[in-house]
Amino acid sequence: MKYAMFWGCLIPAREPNYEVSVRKIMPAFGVKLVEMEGTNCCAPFGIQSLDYMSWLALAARNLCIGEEMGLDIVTLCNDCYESLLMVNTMLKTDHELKNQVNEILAEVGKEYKGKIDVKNMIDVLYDDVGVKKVKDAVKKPFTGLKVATQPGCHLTKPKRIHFGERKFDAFDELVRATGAETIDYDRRQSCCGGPLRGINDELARDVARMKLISIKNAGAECIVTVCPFCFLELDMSQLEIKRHFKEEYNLPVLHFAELLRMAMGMKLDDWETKSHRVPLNPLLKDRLQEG
Amino acid sequence: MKGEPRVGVFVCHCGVNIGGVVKVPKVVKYTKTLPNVAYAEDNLYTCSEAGIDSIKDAIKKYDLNRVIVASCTPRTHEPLFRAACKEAGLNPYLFEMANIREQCSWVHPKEPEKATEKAKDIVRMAVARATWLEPQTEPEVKIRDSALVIGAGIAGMTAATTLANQGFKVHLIEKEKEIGGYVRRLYKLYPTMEESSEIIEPIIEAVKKHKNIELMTSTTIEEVSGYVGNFNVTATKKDKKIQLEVGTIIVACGGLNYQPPKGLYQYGIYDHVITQLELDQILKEGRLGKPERVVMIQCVGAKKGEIRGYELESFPKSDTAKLLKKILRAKKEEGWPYCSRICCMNAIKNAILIKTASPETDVIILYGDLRVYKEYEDFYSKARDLEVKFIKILEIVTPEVTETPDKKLKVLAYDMLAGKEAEFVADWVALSTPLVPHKDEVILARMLKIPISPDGFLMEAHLKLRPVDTMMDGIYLAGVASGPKDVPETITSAKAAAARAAILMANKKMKSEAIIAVVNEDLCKGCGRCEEVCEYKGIKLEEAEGALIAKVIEAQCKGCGVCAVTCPTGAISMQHFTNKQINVMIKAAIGG
Amino acid sequence: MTKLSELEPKFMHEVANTPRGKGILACIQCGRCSSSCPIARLVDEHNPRQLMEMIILGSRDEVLHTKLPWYCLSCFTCLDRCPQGGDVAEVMFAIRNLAVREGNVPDGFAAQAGNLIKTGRVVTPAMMMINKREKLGLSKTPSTAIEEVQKILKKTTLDKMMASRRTVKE
Amino acid sequence: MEQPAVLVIGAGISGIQASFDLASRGIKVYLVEKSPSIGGRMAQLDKTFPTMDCSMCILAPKMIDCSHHPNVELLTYSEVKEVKGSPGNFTVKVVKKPRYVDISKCTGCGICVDNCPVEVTNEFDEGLGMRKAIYMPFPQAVPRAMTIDKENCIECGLCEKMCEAGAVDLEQKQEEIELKVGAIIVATGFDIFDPSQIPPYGYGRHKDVITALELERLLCASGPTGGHLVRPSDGKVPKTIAFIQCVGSRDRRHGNPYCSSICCKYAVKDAVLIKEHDPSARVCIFYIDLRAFGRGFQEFVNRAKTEYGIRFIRSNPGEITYDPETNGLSIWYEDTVTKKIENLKFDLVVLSAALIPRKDVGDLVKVLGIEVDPYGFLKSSSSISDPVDTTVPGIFACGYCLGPKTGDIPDSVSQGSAAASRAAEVIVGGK
Repeated sequence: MKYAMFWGCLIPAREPNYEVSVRKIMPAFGVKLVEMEGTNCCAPFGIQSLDYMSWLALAARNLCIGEEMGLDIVTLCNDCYESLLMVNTMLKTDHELKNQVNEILAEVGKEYKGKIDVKNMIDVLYDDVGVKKVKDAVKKPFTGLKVATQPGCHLTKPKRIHFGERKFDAFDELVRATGAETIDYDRRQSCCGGPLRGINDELARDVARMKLISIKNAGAECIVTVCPFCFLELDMSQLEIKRHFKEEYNLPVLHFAELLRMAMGMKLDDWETKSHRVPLNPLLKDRLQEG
Repeated sequence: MKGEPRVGVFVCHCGVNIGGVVKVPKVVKYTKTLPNVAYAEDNLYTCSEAGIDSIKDAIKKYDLNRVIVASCTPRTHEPLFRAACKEAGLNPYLFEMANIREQCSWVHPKEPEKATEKAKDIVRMAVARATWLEPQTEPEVKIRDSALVIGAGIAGMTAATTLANQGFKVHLIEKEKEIGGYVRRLYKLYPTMEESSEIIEPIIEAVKKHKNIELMTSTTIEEVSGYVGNFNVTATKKDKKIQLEVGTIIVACGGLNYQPPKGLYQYGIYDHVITQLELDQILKEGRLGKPERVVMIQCVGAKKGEIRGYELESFPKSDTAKLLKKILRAKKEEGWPYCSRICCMNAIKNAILIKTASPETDVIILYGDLRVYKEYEDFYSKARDLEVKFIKILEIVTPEVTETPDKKLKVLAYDMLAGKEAEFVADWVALSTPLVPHKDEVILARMLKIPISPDGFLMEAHLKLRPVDTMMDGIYLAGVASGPKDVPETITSAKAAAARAAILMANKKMKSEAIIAVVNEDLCKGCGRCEEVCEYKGIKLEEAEGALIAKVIEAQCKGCGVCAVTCPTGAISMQHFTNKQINVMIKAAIGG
Repeated sequence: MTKLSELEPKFMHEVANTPRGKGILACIQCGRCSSSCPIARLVDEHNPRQLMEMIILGSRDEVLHTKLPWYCLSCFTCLDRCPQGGDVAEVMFAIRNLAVREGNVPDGFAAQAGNLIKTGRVVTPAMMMINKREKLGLSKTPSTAIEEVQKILKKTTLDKMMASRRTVKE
Repeated sequence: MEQPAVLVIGAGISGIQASFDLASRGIKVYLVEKSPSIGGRMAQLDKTFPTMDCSMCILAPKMIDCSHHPNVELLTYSEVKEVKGSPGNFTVKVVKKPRYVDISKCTGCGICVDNCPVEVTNEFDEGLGMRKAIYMPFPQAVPRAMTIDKENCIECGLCEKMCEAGAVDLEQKQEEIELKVGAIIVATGFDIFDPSQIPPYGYGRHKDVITALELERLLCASGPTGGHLVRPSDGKVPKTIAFIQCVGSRDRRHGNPYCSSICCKYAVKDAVLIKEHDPSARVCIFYIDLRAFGRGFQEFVNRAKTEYGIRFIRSNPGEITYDPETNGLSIWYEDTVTKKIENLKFDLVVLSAALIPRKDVGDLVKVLGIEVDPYGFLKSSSSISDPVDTTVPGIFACGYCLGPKTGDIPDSVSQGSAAASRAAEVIVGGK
């Protein structure tokens, strides 16, 4: 199974630990990630709000690179996934729109044909690899660990494009495959507040707080995310909330790749543990490299 | 009735309804001490098959010749228990119900002890009366297999064709010259937007051609007498008298579209303020052209006296003072207390017709509650897809319509959801008015002796389970006569009325209640006071051996007892409700 | 009291015909979107249902020239919760695109656009992160075709739109 | 030629009315009912709007009249397997599922139930109450006989031993009988939308979020709690109760774009009932459009507001969150008057869930060869002029299997009589 790896901009710029974990677990499942050269911004929520055609053109350009490589594109970040998937779906179905976009892409000598699919790491692990294989790869299961899953809005919504509730349950199944217990909490389907970072930080923090309250009420011990925005938001805002609202949640936030990596017996390096603002130990003490 | 009275008493828990308040076992224990009581028991639900079987077994085992069930109302359950007594070989009129639910447990939920005592009193009275009950035989009535259908609108015609198809002779009488009624004048019908002619012309053809249907147009009914199975109807067609003898009657007189009074929203003052029916006719004749904006106002003529509490309750204080002036005005408006269920759909139908004819026209519907029920939600979505604007206004603040200098209409309304008062300049203002009872419904009701319900339409026997029957056996209601309905509901109720009428006519005979007046001819002076007061003309003076004696027409008498009370010499008594029986009950009540 | 002159009756039509705005026609004003929107709970001005109502009513000026459309964080909760398929989030994007054409762009979004035009991406790594990646043996950050992005954005006139930006009326 | 009979499938109030009207006019009726007793959904209700009649009090007499009528042959716990032929002569194969109890002998005394060791949830109580493996769905069941639910029965034989009437027969086999009928009337009713498909409402996650039918069972005197309204989670009496309307109805996303027509009515009725049970309770109804269109219903709503002080809030709530300290639920909604997002605490939340087609309507439709409309309900040949005819001549339908075309009980009853008319036309008129 070979995929064109679209890292996006946030993971390389802010969360190398996510990239390291992904690179470590994928070979075990026979997944080969081929680097994509000369990609551009996937035009996430901010750019979509400015102009419709710019969004379609920028996203389509990345799709053309994938088509040239002849590989399906895999993304980790929900925003990239949402933008590329929606544009891919729209251009495949709406020929008149495809011609308009190709007219713009002609400026840079590219043409969108609609030959490939866009997948998220969760699609790869759930559909292509299969939960059974993931379960077999687990050496040290997290029995008893109460996990609140946060697949993220752009991975699961709008439901009409992302096959409805299936995505939520798929991610839960994958997390359960590592032995942990998934907790169903009230605001599982609502947003972490991430996209407002840089636009209105207090608001982003308050939205995150609503989610954290709900997770705490449901009795979860930690949060597992897919999207780097959710990771950053839920992790960083717990410190800001402690400062502003004097409320302690200490819910450690983990990328699913990190959770799976630890379940497969590997230990997190020291710099990776430090890049989590909410301390991972004492909850995951035996899974971390000492010192 | 030979032999000592042996009374069986069955006291019911009715689950919690009685048992939750009245100590039923105590009542049973007390009942056993009463005179003539041979057997007494209690059960959870006497109306269930278990209860029925225990009554039948007890009658045989204890050789009971009187049965009392102390439970709920005779209105729903007396026929059931009488049938049980009959199946056990006991005359059904040797049965008596003691209502310890509606008249006891339900009204005294807070005082169980007193309620239990009262239940004992009620049972004691019933036992006292039971000892004086006598067997009765129910008179049998012959039913003619012909029917009269009043009104040849879509309801009347459907009922007539349905009955005719089943081989019954039908006399279809229509007041107007033309048949087809209200629906025939309409342009298109929702939800399928079929032309009204596509629906109604085939039925009109069927009525005109059907050999079993005798159609009489421009005929009005003068008088209806007789009783179930033998109604004699006199009608006049252009001063020609017609006599008919029919077995059953179906009332399908339909309803009227409410004409708002002059001045309401300037109706009758500006000619571009019209009702939805008038708009429908304008669309039918294509006279609307391409207006710039049409505003429709819902619930015109509906009673807004009751201020919708919720709207005022949490209302921003700043606006309330300004709005109160309007609210008080709304309170004065008279109006119909019911929701006429078809006006929302009618407004949307007209809006869609306007938008398909001229998409540029801006159509705005001001509504309080949009009651687009059943599967018509798609129709509502279709209107929104055509960019019809639905704006929820605060109903208690009725919109104001004024004329602008350039002869257009200005509508001022408070848009509750945007929280602003908005003003629209419109070429036409359409008022959605309800369906209201026919003026001559009252006359028909008095003629047929069927009651009218508070909202002015004819009253059905039971709102839930007998929606097309009436209190009078043999008379049924079809269509809007018993309340606003849309076309599919009207057709369904017409077919239902036909089915109910067909039962009597198919059986050709029917047993009627035995509770009727009886004249003791020795005491009757022939004064005729009874004949005067009888509403149902069930008693008449007749020559008998040279003297005038009152004579009861058994099938026509409804057992109301007016004649018995009026009779100066006490010659008339009511079967099953003799003075003796009632006096004994009273003594038992006071005796304690 | 809103005079008719302040209302633009054709506004609903205009929004319905923008690429992502068709959902406005399905709205029945039930209120499910505004009561599930995480932002509406914290910011009183932001009320998706009332925004849709204003579009239907026609208050074009109030919608396109204020901060109203810019609170949404496109989490699509409203879109999934809308019983009539009213795609509220899509309509939000439609209004924002219309607002941008009218020159109404808040600073945060303009900064992202500026970054995109300059570096071809919205988030660019700090120097300190590039060195850290080196130390960890990770590849330098992925290569970006900056000229091609600029050519595309010139064609879609995004750069001109950003230039003609006016500050937003509070 | 002897007059052909009519087959009525489904013995809810609509099927009972159709059978009673046909039988009373001398036409033989075979009434087939899948569950052990006739009565249908109406038997599960406590009171009916707007007259507040107790549902069973007006239904029981009709059930007994219908089943005791000489022209009605009751086939309960049976299903229609195969239908062939044309209007005037259909041959129908009906499978009588084994009850393992001989109806003629069983007196319904209940000794077997007391001794049966197996206890399972009772579907009739919507899973809120329990029943034994040998059971009678409700006290007023017609026919008044027990049924053994073989899946849960451990065949200990206690019931057989204890039964004085010798009615238990564990070797009873499935019977197949063939009927000759002239017309068929389908009256199979509806199912309730499963609100767990809307996760933010927390149905299934929080025990105090219940559907309206579950509330009916709680309020009903023969219900699991004997008519006392208590919270399923901790058994306490709820002080604040909320109704949420249009859950699954008017919902394109869940495939039910129609309005189920009765939820506003039964919500107001239940609210009034709760206030009668406990006047100090605070009841709120969250609605979009209050569809009070039935006979006498607008007056009922006005009374609910003025006399009973029930609060109507014009907003469809977004989500329900659980507060562990107070074990209470808070409903997040927008108060469309003040335009603010508010949340109110409630002890009990009732979801007025949509009415959807029966799960197994698919195979009946295949057997009869009739078509369904886009929502999955039976399609009328013409929704205006022949509302009770299906697309196959000679086969008619009434009640909520026709979907939202049927409103409330009076509509079901009228359609029952109308279907009887149409069937009679085929039998008598030969049309």
